[in-house]
Amino acid sequence: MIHVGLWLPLLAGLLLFMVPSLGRTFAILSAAVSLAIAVVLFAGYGGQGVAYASQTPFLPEVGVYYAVGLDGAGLLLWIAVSLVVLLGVWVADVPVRFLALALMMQTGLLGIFAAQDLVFFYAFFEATLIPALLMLWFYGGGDRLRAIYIFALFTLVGSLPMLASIFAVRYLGGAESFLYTDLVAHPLTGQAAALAFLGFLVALAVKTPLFPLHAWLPSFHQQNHPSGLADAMGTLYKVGVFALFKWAIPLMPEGFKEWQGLLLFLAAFGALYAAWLAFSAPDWKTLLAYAGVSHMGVAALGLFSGNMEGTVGALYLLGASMVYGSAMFLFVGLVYKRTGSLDVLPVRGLAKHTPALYVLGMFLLMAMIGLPGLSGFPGELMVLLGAYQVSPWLTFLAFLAVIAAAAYALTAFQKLFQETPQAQAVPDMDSREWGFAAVTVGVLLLMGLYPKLFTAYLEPLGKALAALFGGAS
Amino acid sequence: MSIGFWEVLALLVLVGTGLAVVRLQNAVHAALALIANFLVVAGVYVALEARFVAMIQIIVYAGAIVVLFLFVIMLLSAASANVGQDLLPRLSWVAALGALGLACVLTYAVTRFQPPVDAPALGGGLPQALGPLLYDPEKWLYALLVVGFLLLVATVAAVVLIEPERIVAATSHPAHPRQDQKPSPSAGQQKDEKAVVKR
Amino acid sequence: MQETFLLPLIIALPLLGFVLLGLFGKRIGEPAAGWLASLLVLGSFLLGLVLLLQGGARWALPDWLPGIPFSLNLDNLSGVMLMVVTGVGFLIHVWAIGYMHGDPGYSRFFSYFNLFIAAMLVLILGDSLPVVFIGWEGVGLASYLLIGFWYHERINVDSARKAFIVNRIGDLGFLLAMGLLWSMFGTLSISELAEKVEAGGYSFTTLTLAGFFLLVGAMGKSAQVPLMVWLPDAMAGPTPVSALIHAATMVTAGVYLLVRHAFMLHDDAYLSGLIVFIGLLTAFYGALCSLGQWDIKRIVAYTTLSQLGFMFVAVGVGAYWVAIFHIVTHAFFKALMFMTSGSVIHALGGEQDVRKMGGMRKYLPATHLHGLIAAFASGGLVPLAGFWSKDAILAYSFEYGPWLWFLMLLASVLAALYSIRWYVLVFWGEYRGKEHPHESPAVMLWPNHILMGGAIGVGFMGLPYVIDYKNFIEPFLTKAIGEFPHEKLPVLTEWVLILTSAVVAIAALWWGFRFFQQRMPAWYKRFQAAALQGFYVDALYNALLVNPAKGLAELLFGGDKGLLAGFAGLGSLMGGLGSLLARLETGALRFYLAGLVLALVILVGWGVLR
Amino acid sequence: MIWLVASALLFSIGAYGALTRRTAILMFLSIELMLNAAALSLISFSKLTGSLDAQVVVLFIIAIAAAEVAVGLGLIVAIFRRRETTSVDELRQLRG
Repeated sequence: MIHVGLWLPLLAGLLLFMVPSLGRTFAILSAAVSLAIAVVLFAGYGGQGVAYASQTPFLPEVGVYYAVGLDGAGLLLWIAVSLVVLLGVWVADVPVRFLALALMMQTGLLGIFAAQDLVFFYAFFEATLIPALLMLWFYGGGDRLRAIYIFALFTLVGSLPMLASIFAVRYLGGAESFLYTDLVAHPLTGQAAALAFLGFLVALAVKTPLFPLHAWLPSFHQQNHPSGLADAMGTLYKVGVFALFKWAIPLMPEGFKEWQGLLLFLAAFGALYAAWLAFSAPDWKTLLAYAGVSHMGVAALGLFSGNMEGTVGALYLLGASMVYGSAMFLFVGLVYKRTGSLDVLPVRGLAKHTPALYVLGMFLLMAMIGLPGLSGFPGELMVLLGAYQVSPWLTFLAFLAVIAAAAYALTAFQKLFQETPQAQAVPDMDSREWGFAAVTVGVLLLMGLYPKLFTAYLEPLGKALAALFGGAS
Repeated sequence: MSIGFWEVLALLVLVGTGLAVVRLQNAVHAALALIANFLVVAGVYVALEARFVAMIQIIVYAGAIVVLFLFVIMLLSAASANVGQDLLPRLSWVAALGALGLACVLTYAVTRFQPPVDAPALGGGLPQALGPLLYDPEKWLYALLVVGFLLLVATVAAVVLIEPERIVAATSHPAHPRQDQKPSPSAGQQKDEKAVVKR
Repeated sequence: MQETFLLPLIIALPLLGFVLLGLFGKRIGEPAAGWLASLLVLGSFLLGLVLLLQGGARWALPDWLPGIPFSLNLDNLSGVMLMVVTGVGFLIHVWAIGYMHGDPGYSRFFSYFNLFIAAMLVLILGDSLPVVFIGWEGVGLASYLLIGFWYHERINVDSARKAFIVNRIGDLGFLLAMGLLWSMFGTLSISELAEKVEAGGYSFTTLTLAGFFLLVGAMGKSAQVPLMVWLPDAMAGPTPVSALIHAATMVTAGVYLLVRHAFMLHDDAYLSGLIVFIGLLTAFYGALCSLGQWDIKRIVAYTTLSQLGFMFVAVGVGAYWVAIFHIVTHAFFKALMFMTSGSVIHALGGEQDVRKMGGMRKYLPATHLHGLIAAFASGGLVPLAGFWSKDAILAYSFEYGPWLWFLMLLASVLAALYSIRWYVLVFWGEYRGKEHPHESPAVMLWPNHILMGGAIGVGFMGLPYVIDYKNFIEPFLTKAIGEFPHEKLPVLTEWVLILTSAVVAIAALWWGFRFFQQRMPAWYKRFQAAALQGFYVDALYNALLVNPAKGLAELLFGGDKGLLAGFAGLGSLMGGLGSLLARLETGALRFYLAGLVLALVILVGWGVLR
Repeated sequence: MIWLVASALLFSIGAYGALTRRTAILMFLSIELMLNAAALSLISFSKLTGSLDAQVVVLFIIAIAAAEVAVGLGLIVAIFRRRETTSVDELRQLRG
């Protein structure tokens, strides 16, 4: 089941790429089946440990196994990815080959969450880059070459130290293979751990993205296709927090301890910094890019707290932000379809013509700025509870972003929807967009009002992580 | 080994002819100075119990190689050292400094060499002494063969370099004559080349 | 106390209204949408009343988040608030059916209104702080939506945004309080916190800090100095919104929150002193500003500020039940005051400037009666509701310190003055406008009749002990808030205080009644000009906080581009190094040879000299 | 020992010539001088250490020098035919 779920999108994507006449329906079908498999996997999860584990020797001489499996965090993110891909291929107005690329990227993302072997994790982590680059390359905006250059530079340069660290972890740690279980049993210690952790950190901070390695993100989003599908996929690709949680910290707890203070500061400062300057963002994609940086700063703050609450909050916030962040990009794509521009500044007053779109936007916006009752809040709250135990001042710093978020989000929203309506009428949501809206709002509410659905599975993971540092909670 | 009159004289002549090689403006004179240098070196070889090598030095180096040089100089009418434009005029300073530095470093290096006190005699470096070494499979036989082969290759290479067109024409396969080309394009090219030479 | 799913149902009813009206509002149509919304609120009211009479209720969903239950608690304190919110809320809903008549966003309005009630109920009933926070931000959202209800006009949406952002400052305080309490006690359930605080074994100063964070939250929501700037601007919303949210219910949430956490405050002299100080400042600031306004709704908004200051003082001096008592009476008379204003605005076709009103007692007799009672209750005339609650605050202030009593007496003189100014400018003199005023329809009059009854009558459930030895509300509330022993004033002192405040109120009302009918003297005009601008606090904030923050945002944005350029520069640094090295590749053979020789010198030299 | 010094001096002189000579032929001559200096040092070492192997190596050096000269002069002639110059400064095609 898990193998089907993992590889189906890639196969469907390749098929669709070669036979574009299969059309959007095929992509939707594939994404829907993926989501169904995800839900079945979730429903069958026992609540403890790694489920659906399977392992086949791949290069047994060097200790590489094709090993996959899902724990609570992996499941949550697996579902989030499947859902967002379905929403994306459902609503985004893009060429069919674009959809195919999105499907291929889905496999890479799912693989990142499911991999139980470090080499396979790395392979998925890097392979996902290819469709992302291709989307930007084929369908990006006018200045895309520069964006590609920056994106590739950051990600590739960041990845190389991680590759070095991967080998360091295995060989210096003395594990028999690259399997997660093996590696965890032989954590790295001492100075080597600090250096190896730094190697992981560089790669993962780029993908978190953590200040100051977030700099590639705005140009990436600005230049991507205005439909928002590529941006949504890019949002899903922000797996740094997950990878830090799953690999970097458990394999090198001592290394993490070495950097913890700096990391906490960077995360908190980045959260405020990005939220603050999002206020000056000239267009919606830049704004959302910075909003994403800010949220991931909060999530990273939770993870770096190294206790149960912070970890649960970070993972939950990560999953939630994948949904609302991606949905927000897709929503902006819908706006672009109507206005032909993504600039924040001119007053458009869309609400008069598109009341339904207005309400959807309000929903997404409120979810994004962490309104309680919607998906962003439970994660933020848990992060707060965790981080406050470690550093009240940094928590204060990071959560100043709560104010800044309200400022940038509502200001931009006001220009787009409120004030004097523009003269020419634009159509309100059609039935396809209604479908997107209904599912999105439903999921946001579910995640906001009944977080127990997922946090119950995240809690043991958080406790295990806290136990690494002797935390009882 | 004492440093007597002849040693000093040989040293002076060596350095003097060496400087002549690198400084004389007429290439023919420089080549002749090189011959002189080589002959002195051959004499030194004899003094150093390397008589066979001295012979070879005279025959091959002074006799064949430098004569070849002279031949080419005269063939190309390139006796003057001052051809073209000196694009790197400041390089002569660097060269002087570099040579001086090299001389200091190398001299320092060789004077620190401590020879073994009881070095065995070399038997005058006669062919009788060298032959067994040269043809001993345990020693230098294979190297000798390789060098021989190298000489062959070099000979062929020299020929190919100097007469490329004719060789290419000769080796083109008789079963597949080139029909798409005009008669003897290589000949025409050759003519061009000759014209160039004449001009 | 019973475990019952009916408790979440109380919240679910208005929430259902929000969903139904939001999705199908246009189809439900005009009067039906309003009645549906009103009846759902009434349903909540009745359900809540039943549960309250049965002695309260609890409901919880354990481990909603790890270690945090989703728990609701209906005790006497939340019960009283529930009655006020749903009761007064129902009346305002009904009144709004008339007021919002013909508005294109009619059903949207009631949908938001129901959302507000639902969120407010979550706030009140929540027992776990995150649940309270859901309601806390939920009412903020509803307030934002309703202030900006007529979103085509920029001033409205700007005000809405301002309200939301300023409230978020308070929310940050709330969040930090949760973080601190969690790290101290490992629980966020209010009832468990109360037990743990009683049990002791923690740093007292840390608890003070937690209380301070809560206070910041309360200050944001209850518009206390220095976070009061959003409330006057919030009057950009429709009048029912001002009546319900920005007078009767939401703005009192901060007071409610503090009373809920009385166990943290009551023996913390620093924190209590701070609360008293903030309350006093707000009471005076609101009262003075109110005296300078010309917009009828802003007059009332500033009176609300002043009354909220009274409530804070009550909390600060430890009179928790009095604070709630004042919330109840204030809900009635201030809602009445707003709705009377609304009726006048309605009668004059949207005119809000009191300089174009006057003489309304002839045109709108019923509304005039409402206004009279509202002004008297607000001004503290014996024996209307406002008098009793304010008198209780004064009495407790006297216990705290006679100087505080004196200042509060001064504040209540101002309260009497602004109430009577509002009344005189609207209802007395000659009509100064051009519209043809018409009395409101029955659907708007009847809610006001009921509220008027409340403004007269509710005070009697909290009479001072010298009159009614065991009044109703004090023991009822203290059961939930907690019994905090305090010395009762001697009977004589109590009587003197009552009589003094009664006489002072009557005198102030009479003097104001005469004064505001004359031409204003010059000193008053100067004062009025400053008060009209809210004593320039807004301008000050803009200059000190808002504009620098915006500027910094611009600066940071530019800086971030520089950051990227820096990273790109790192790349081109390597490129530059490459092209520098490429220049070595001259193609000149002798140049290469020179390099060879130099390398030889260096390598051999290194080899022999080593 | 003096011959070692002589070989060092000759080698340096050859290097100087290789750098300063601008025609390919003379540059080549200088290189021959350097090669010869190396051979001289080998012979000296042979004498000092009493090993005949060095003399054998010198024979190889001479053989290889002959091969090198054959190819090198061939190259020079070929280049001269195409470019009509033996100046190395004008041969700058060897750059990327």
